[in-house]
Amino acid sequence: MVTEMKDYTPNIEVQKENILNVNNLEIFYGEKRAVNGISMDIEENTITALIGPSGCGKSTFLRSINRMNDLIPGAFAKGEIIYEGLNILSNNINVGALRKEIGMVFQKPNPFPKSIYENITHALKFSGLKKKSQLNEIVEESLTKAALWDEVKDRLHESALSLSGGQQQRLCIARTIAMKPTVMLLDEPSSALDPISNAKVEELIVELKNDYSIVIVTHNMQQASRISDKTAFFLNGDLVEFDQTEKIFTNPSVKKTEEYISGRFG
Amino acid sequence: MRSLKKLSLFLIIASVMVVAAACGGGTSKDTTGGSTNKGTTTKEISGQLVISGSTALQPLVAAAAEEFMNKNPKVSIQVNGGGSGTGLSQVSQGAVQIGNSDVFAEEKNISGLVDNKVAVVGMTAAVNPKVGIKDIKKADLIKVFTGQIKNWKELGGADQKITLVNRPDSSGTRAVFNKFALGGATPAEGITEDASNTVKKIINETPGAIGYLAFSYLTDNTVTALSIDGVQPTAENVESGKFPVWAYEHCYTKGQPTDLEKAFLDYLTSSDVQTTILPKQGYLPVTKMQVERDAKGNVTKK
Amino acid sequence: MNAKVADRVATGVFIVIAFIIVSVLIGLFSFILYHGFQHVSLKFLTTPSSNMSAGGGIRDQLFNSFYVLFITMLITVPLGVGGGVYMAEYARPGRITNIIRSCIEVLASLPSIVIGLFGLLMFVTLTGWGYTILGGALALTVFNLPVMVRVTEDAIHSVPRDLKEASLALGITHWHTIKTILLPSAFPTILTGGILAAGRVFGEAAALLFTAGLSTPRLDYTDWNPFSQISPLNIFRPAETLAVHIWSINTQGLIPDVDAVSNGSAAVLILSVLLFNLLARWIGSLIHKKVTATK
Amino acid sequence: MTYFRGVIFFMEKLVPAKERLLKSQKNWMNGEVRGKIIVFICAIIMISATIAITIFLGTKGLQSFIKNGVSLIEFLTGKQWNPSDQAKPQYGALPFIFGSFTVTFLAALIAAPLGIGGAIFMTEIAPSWGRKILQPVIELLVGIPSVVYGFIGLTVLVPFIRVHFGGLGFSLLSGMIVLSIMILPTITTIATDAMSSLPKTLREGSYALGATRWQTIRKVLIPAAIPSLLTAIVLGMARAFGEALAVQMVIGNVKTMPHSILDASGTLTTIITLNMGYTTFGSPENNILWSMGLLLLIMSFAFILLIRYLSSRRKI
Repeated sequence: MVTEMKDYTPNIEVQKENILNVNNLEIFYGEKRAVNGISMDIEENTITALIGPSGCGKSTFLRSINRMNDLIPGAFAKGEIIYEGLNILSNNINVGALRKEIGMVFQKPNPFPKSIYENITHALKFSGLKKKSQLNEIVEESLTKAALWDEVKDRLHESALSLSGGQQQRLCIARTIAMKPTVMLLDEPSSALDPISNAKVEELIVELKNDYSIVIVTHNMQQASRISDKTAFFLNGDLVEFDQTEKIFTNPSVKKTEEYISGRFG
Repeated sequence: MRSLKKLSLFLIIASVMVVAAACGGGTSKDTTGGSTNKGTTTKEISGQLVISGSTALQPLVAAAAEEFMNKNPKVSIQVNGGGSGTGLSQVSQGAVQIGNSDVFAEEKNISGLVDNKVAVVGMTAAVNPKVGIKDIKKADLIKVFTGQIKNWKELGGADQKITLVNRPDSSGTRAVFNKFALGGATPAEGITEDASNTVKKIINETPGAIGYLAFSYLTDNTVTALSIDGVQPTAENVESGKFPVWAYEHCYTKGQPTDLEKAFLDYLTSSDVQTTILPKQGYLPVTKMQVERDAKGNVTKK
Repeated sequence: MNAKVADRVATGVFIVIAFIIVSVLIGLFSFILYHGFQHVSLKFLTTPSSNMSAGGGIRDQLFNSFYVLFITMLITVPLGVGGGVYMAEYARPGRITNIIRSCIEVLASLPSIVIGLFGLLMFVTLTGWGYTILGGALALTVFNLPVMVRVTEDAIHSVPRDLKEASLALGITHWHTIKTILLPSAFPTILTGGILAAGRVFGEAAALLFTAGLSTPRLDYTDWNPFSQISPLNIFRPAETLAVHIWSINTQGLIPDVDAVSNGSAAVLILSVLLFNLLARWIGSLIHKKVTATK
Repeated sequence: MTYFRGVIFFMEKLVPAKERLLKSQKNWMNGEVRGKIIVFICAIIMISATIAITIFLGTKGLQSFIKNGVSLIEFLTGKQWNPSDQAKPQYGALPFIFGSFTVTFLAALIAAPLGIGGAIFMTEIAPSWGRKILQPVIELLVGIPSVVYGFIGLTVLVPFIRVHFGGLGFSLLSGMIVLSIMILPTITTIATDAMSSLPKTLREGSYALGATRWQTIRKVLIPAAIPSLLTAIVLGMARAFGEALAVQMVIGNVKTMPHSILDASGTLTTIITLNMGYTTFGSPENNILWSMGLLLLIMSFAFILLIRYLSSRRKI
């Protein structure tokens, strides 16, 4: 395991490749435009934080990356998000396959009302993985990566709903890890948790950076500055500023960003 | 996962049933026609018979069918209700083999059916016991039912307002009663109930109520059966033709009855049924009638 | 001060209303059970009914009631759940959805006698089946289906949206999500609703009068071949159910013990409905526990 | 990390993006489309059932006007009903139409306050234990077969009314009481749903202003829920309008217009059940019964339209 990440300092020296290219992305809810033509590149093995006041379009943007907006009647997107050379907004994308590679963890822990074990294996089985030994391996591996294994290894077949909120959220992360995605989208993953669980989840996210590209939406400015490498500030559907986290929090180039970060509005 | 399998299983079963339904409907009819035609001279009768129609006649035919099936174990007879009109319609459409009816098919403007009279049902006016009248003149009966007499005291009974209990317009019982007890007069408006037991209950519970019932419902004293013009409503008086309010119960077939139908109809008119099951249910044996009546209501001595 | 008095009075009125509703039910139940229980015995339940003599039971009618219900549910449940899934998950707001929803509402509010008439025309006359269990079950399906659809739709809507999103976000397809996440989570609610609907089907008479008929052929309970004429399992035989039996003996029955039999039947019917209710609650909570806790 | 990669399932990643991520024929096979088709068929069945019923009843019900030459005006406004008269049949169904409407409205008049009151009791007065008691009570009331209602009406209610109110006992009043009990569960259930789906903030806001519970209910909650409550009443009325067996036993089924609530009356449904069995298919007196069935169907549609109108108002 990589350990030099522990000190929470963004590693900026290494040149990283872009995993996602967002070009002129617009998202509409019916008549209303929620995201106004944004363009940004998301690097691999990086934590990208999206910040901004409520309703600024950051969650909408996040959900468009794995097409979760498809669920909302009347929502549609223009522009492109390029992943592996393909525009994932296009109609001929197999959304199921896409979501396996671009996983998502939600604000509220949402484990299935099944056992802990089944929570992890459910999607694997659907993907055609049936062998018990392989499933067992992946369950242990992903729970270990989600720092949950020690807490639950003796009760894998108990209901996931018997876990605490923080444990549930880590289970949800484990569930996503088990699919071995390339990108993980986190939608305020720790905002519904108590401070201790929050700390654990944050620690976990930083850990995960080594294997995945992470995009995280957060309301918590400290969190963004603590864990992210790059930060994007959204306002009223516009991408106001996108830069290294250090720069955004110490020396933003746009005035609005500074005002928001210093807590003048939001 | 499992629930989906169940779901699809259900769907399959449902569709199989629909298919089976289509086939089943067809085959069952075939066996009826085929087997009955074949078994010409052999004593053993087999096959299936579907009967529907008059709810009043249903218990009798059902009881007889039960006996008949006991004697001929290979025969299966289904007796359904539905009402005389349904029975007549279904037999003329060929949906059933025998249609039971309280009325002549001619009265319902249906022709082409063969009439088999299996029983006679006598009926008379019945009043609430507290009315205190046991005999009524036909003329008075008409006045009561047409609303010209409104209180029982006019006829020497208790001081009670008269409440009429009618049958529905299309009821055979009503038609017979109007024709032979009321001389064709149209009764005034009153409570209308179709069911004999309900009518009986209403007459029993409502002070001053009068209605009409078949003899089979007049076995106890919860209601008082009226004599008309001094003639008591008894089986003997109907048989001799003295008591005019009665009707045939018909079993109609489409065309001449087939062997099985004939065997069953013969059984219905055999002394077995006519002297045992019939009287138990309050019907009068058709075989003992000394008078005959045709569809137009003309009565002739036998 | 006045407002407070009014508040007290209103509260009193509402309590009285609740009291009236409860006492109506208690009154009805005790009336039926008091009059009926004197006649309910094992013999009553296991003797075939009689057309003319006293002492008949309700064996066939009881069996028919359950069998008709069973066949009805066999048809209704998959169709209703499927329809409910469609309405909850696939239906997009628009004209077709509007039409379907109107159809469900119309079906739900159809008088049972109209359904009976339709059944008579369609399943009795047109198909040439005559009075059959299947015809009765199909007619009952017509009025049970909208209930089942509504129950399923509500049940699926009450499953937290999060669960669906979680499943979809893992790359699981919509249909598989419905199968493995939504339906299992909604199952207790669907089951409870289904059993309650079954109670209504169980007591239905008007629609069955015209479709399943008023008679039952001689049955041989040892004959399990569903195509045999005398088998109780044959779905192409007429069948008088308990509710229809109550109606028919009360209207035309010649047996001397009409009151006894009909009161007894009514008591059995009510008890069955009560049983359905308790069962619905019990199984519902049991499954709820089982689903949320360990499997 | 190493064995993680070893799992064949994850080898998928080595396949080019185009083959992994683009839709292919396989999607058609994986049940997604099949599932959608299955449930859509279920929905289609409901449409076809409705259409079939409408067509069947429509063709049957219109025959008396087309084939038998009955005048629609006479059917809807005539007061003389005598379809089996051979010489001069009369087809005035107004008394039954009037009877159906009257008994339905009267039943709603009793059942609506009781049902809504019960709903408020369950949601506002005693949300914890009130619901626990009333909910099963309501569900059990649904389960009592209409035949049983009718019979209790006939044995208990009719004599009671005759003795205490006069008249025959067979009356609009009896019909209305029996029906109101029968539709009570419908109204209560829907009204309860309506009340409990009101946002909590409404109550809290009102209580915060110092309003009493009754003021909150009357001034805030009922006005907010009124379209849904009306829907509940209309659905109850739809059920009352179509009820046959129970009403038939207690209402008297006369062919004349009732003049008081204690008069016997007739309804569309009772005339159908009374006469259907006696008439032969295709005869004018049978066809006119189907016309009445069609009228019941049209009323169902009308009730639905009314509910539609009410729920469209709810959104405003």
